[in-house]
Amino acid sequence: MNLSVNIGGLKLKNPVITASGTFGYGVEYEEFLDLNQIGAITVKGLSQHPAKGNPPGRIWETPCGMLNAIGLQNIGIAAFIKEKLPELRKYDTKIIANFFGDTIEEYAEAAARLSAAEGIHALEMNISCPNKQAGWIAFGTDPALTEKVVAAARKTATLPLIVKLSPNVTSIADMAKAAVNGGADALSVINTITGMAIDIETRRPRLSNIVGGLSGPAIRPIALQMIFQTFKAVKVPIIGMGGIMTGGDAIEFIIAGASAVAVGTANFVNPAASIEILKGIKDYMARHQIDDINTLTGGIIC
Amino acid sequence: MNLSVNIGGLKLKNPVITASGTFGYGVEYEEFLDLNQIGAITVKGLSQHPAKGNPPGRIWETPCGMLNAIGLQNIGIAAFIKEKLPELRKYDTKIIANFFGDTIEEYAEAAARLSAAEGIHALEMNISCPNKQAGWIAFGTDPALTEKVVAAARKTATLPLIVKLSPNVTSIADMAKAAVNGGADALSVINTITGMAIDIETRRPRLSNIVGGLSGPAIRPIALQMIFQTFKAVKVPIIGMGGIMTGGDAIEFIIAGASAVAVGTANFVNPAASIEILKGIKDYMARHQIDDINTLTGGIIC
Amino acid sequence: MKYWKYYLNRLFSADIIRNEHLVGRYFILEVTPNVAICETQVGQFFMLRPGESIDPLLLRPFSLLTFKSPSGQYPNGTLIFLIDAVGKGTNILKRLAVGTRFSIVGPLGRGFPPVADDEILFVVAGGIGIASVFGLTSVYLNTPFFFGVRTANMMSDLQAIGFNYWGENTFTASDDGSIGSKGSVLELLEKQVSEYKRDCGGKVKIYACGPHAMYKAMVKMNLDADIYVSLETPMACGVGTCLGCAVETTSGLQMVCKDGPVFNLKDIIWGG
Amino acid sequence: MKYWKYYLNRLFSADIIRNEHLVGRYFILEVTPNVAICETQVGQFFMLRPGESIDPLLLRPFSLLTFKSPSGQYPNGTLIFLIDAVGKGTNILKRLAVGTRFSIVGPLGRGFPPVADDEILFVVAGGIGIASVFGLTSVYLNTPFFFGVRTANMMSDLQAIGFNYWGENTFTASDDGSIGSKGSVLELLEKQVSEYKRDCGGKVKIYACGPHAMYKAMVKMNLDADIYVSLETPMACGVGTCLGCAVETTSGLQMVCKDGPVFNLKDIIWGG
Ligand SMILES: Cc1cc2nc3c(=O)[nH]c(=O)nc-3n(C[C@H](O)[C@H](O)[C@H](O)COP(=O)(O)OP(=O)(O)OC[C@H]3O[C@@H](n4cnc5c(N)ncnc54)[C@H](O)[C@@H]3O)c2cc1C
Ligand SMILES: Cc1cc2nc3c(=O)[nH]c(=O)nc-3n(C[C@H](O)[C@H](O)[C@H](O)COP(=O)(O)OP(=O)(O)OC[C@H]3O[C@@H](n4cnc5c(N)ncnc54)[C@H](O)[C@@H]3O)c2cc1C
Ligand SMILES: Cc1cc2nc3c(=O)[nH]c(=O)nc-3n(C[C@H](O)[C@H](O)[C@H](O)COP(=O)(O)O)c2cc1C
Ligand SMILES: Cc1cc2nc3c(=O)[nH]c(=O)nc-3n(C[C@H](O)[C@H](O)[C@H](O)COP(=O)(O)O)c2cc1C
Ligand code: FES
Ligand code: FES
Repeated sequence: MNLSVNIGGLKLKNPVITASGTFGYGVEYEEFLDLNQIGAITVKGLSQHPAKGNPPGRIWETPCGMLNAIGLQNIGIAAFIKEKLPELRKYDTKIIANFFGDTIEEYAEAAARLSAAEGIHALEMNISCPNKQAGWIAFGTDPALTEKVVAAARKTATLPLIVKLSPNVTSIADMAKAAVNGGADALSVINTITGMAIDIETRRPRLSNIVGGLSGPAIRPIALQMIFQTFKAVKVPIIGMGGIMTGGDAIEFIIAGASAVAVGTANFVNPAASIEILKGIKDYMARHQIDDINTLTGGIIC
Repeated sequence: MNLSVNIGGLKLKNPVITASGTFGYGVEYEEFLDLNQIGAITVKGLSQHPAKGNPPGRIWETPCGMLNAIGLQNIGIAAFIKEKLPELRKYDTKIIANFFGDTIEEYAEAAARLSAAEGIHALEMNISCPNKQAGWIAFGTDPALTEKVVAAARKTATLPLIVKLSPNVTSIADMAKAAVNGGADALSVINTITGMAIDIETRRPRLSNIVGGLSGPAIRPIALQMIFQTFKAVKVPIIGMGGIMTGGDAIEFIIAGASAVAVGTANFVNPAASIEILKGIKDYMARHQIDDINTLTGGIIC
Repeated sequence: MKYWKYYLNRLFSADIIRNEHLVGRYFILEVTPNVAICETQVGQFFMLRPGESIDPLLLRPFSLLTFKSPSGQYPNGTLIFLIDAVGKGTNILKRLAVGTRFSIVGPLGRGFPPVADDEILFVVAGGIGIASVFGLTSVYLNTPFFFGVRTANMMSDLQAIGFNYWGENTFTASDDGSIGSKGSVLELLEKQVSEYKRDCGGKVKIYACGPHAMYKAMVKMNLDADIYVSLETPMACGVGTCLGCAVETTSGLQMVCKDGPVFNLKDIIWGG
Repeated sequence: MKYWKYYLNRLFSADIIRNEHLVGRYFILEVTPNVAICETQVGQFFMLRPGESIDPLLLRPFSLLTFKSPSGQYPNGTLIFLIDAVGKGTNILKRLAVGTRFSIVGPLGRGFPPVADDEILFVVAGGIGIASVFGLTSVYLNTPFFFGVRTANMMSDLQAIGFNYWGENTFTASDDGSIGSKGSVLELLEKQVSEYKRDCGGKVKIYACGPHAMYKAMVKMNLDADIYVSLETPMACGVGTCLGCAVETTSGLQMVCKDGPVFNLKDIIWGG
């Protein structure tokens, strides 16, 4: 049974990845599961300088989902490379460094610095966080700007460059094309969907940032549709994510067009979710006599 | 306690409306609840000619939600006016005629015909169904076209004109402004969100139309955020909808900026949902000593 | 448990008085409504809410197995459902405790039409399909009954809990031969229908409930009979408003929940 | 019920052996883990999954009330939680049947620091906050215990099920005066602290768990003591990765689940 996949040059032993921001810097989970079994770990979004993020009132549970407005709090690229990466190098898995900048230049610099660090195997460029200001959000919603910022990072990056798309757009296909035109080797689809919740007793928003990003099973049908549209629009491999809780869900994403899947919110519900999902994928392949997971990608019969 | 609201000229005795497509032509529910208690009934989307809709495989349940791709099946404006409207006139409630066309002309003609019928109190223009072809979808996603089609219907309509917006856009604020520029007296926010589901055993989509519209509590945080953005962008009243199940949910939408709420999928879970929601609104007002529901609209404290 | 407080006709709350797990996935759910409910035809169905959570969200349709008339203990009678725990919602129902109050919508749809005096009725049940047609055995006493099961378990289960329609007019078949003849119950049906036609020549009605594959097989058999079958599609509203449960028929799309679930087999256009 | 199969340290399945409903909303949940679990400090917490549905989705944090050592019957001991059924998740937990197997993550976070020999400890519990600090009474025997409740019910409940720390060192107050003195337990605390200071002059530590309003009131009291409190915020991961449970402190944002839930009161910056 072949489970290995190639995500735009990033070779994984299996298609299960942990999603950025839901698995810390990876090492936090070593006592919950065997990290060597995971296809890849995507670390929390990194920026040039450490970022404090938003004030408290950062998460809220919603029907079959949750809102977050962490605000991209992170220890910064330097501290990550110095403190976390050496720990991660001990594991036989691949490390994807998720990163963002506030300007095109910052994106390009971050891509360069992370490419130079030993033990990082691919870069995931976050242009799609719903908790940032309007100006920033244009990176992920205006195709022309998307192409420009991706091209800038592409120039400095020496590792496979994955671009993470925002679902908060009229046409995910247009955004996917823009990212690929800019030089993306692969796409991550989707980031969280903008949402909010209000405490009716106080009339205040549940999140200090007012709006936040919706994740979890609630968004799965939306994510699946976007992966399907992206698969039709571009040729690069897709990492599918958004509400995957079980091996069956992962298979659904693969059939819609994903070459690999990322597990996000499910890690909070069950710290060992990624390994159970991998097991579910294998069970399905055995039951359906599928020898190579790659043959299932985009295998939807319409 | 004042519950009456004015939605762009449409006066309702209370702010609870049943959403189009989830309450049939109204009369089907007379044995489940007292229709006289509802603020208004929005009927299933009507077109010039009867429409057959999509083949079977039209609905599918998802986490805290459901997908539908009915494809706007309806008996046509003429049959509605002849067969259903006389029945509806017996009730002391307001009737909102939801309608759509395939061309700008059809929209204008439908608006004229429905305006002339006795017993209809307002028009809701559907430019936002996710189950139609790409060309049609532009009515609800391209602001210039939105303004144009709304203006055409505005010219022929003699009743309050409510425009129902699509959530499948980058900026709901831009769409709201376009509809208002076209002459909308009020806005309905939101229609369903595009989604899909796949049967992993057969690899076939669950819906014959492949994609469909997601509704129910899963989408509530997304809907709420869009109402909040719309309220900031335009001055016309908003009918808020998307996953409202309880009186508390309705209050959340009103605080975010809605002047009235529409109850959709909840009708399927409990045919008397709209009346329970109305009761919940009254309980909240009593508990918080709110004399007039209108004072709560947009009352979020940020 | 929260429940609805409106009792206009077909929306009521009911209390579980029995939740009996049979061998395998089947269970019997017996509930007593808190109001007098409408009379139910065999083949009609009720929508049950699977727990009070919003996931799973939608109500689930189930045929009425039998109705027990009002008694001193249960002034509104009791409704008995026979359910196969196939998925999320049915498994939640299976775990509900006796005493749980929950919401029901129904009876809904159109049941099996009456059988005329000059007609003979053959009843066919495939597996859990028995839930929908079982009621016919008390309306049409001793009517020939064809029951196909995967294995013997279910038969003995039903007998054990007091369903005794297994007289000489009952023809059974099982996939594994563990009860009745081995193979499809349709072969038994075909034989009996043609024998009846040959010996008596009268008009034959067949009322069937089972997997859709069984109906397709019946179409192919070209039986000389008027066949009515009960269809299953996913449902949201159950009352004809969402237009979700459409099925293709010779007279256009029809709604299973409102125009059915019982249809004349010859009117159905089978897709895929 | 589905449960996790990984037993690397702090992720385990457990079986419910007691689910006892007290008067009002409180209930006692006693579970026995299926593996030997890590040693727990007083003030640490566990994340419990409220049922197997995906709504509610997230695990819920609960302090350990007490741990019962391994016995022949329960080779991995038992964990006892005292829970207030305030919302969706806690009400689901309240209905779980004895025998239900479910998933737990923990122990998590940092508990109350050790008390030095030259210090005296005053323990303060506001309502359900007792769940987090009760364990201190078996580590620091006869330590003064201040318990504020809304009404007498809860006290008698706890006594009824065998918690007997109501000796002469216990000071109680209730909102309605139905037990102990009427009013805030903090007034009793303030009096005892200043008497102790006056009479003995030693260092005082106060460990408290209760509503955040209680902590804010304590800040205002300016007690001459080193005060540690257990904070509550919504949590997703419980292990420091989602960064959702942040709280403002004098040394920047800290995570309640990892840096806490026990913090030095003077380090907390109270918002709105
Ligand atoms: C008119 C009618 C009468 C029925 N009578 C009975 C009965 O007496 N006993 C019995 O055991 N079953 C009966 N069924 C089938 C029963 O409704 C389904 O098995 C049940 O809805 C499955 O729900 P689930 O959550 O366990 O499964 P899931 O697979 O988790 O359900 C997912 C979704 O698909 C729908 N669905 C799945 N299978 C079916 C199906 N076969 N028919 C309709 N919807 C389905 C569910 O309602 C739900 O919306 C009947 C169906 C219909 C339409
Ligand atoms: C470290 C810690 C220890 C705790 N120990 C106990 C205990 O021993 N006994 C006990 O009864 N309660 C305890 N709580 C509070 C308990 O976690 C909440 O009451 C519970 O999460 C409410 O869940 P719900 O689904 O019933 O409420 P809902 O209001 O439906 O929950 C909605 C969301 O808000 C969160 N939430 C609501 N209230 C709280 C709260 N006070 N703290 C944290 N999250 C909250 C829920 O976890 C959920 O994500 C503790 C909380 C923390 C942080
Ligand atoms: C608490 C939280 C923090 C997140 N932080 C990041 C981040 O730093 N960078 C990023 O690209 N995505 C981030 N995401 C998005 C996830 O990686 C993922 O795209 C999204 O949650 C959808 O997947 P899910 O439904 O499986 O969680 C975050 C999500 C959550 C819930
Ligand atoms: C089965 C179904 C059919 C619908 N048909 C229509 C329609 O004909 N016209 C329309 O404008 N909206 C239609 N809608 C959208 C609803 O009116 C509503 O905007 C949406 O479902 C969100 O609200 P909810 O989550 O409360 O259902 C339909 C929704 C459903 C679920
Ligand atoms: S289930 Fe809604 S129309 Fe049949
Ligand atoms: S709950 Fe996730 S960091 Fe604390």
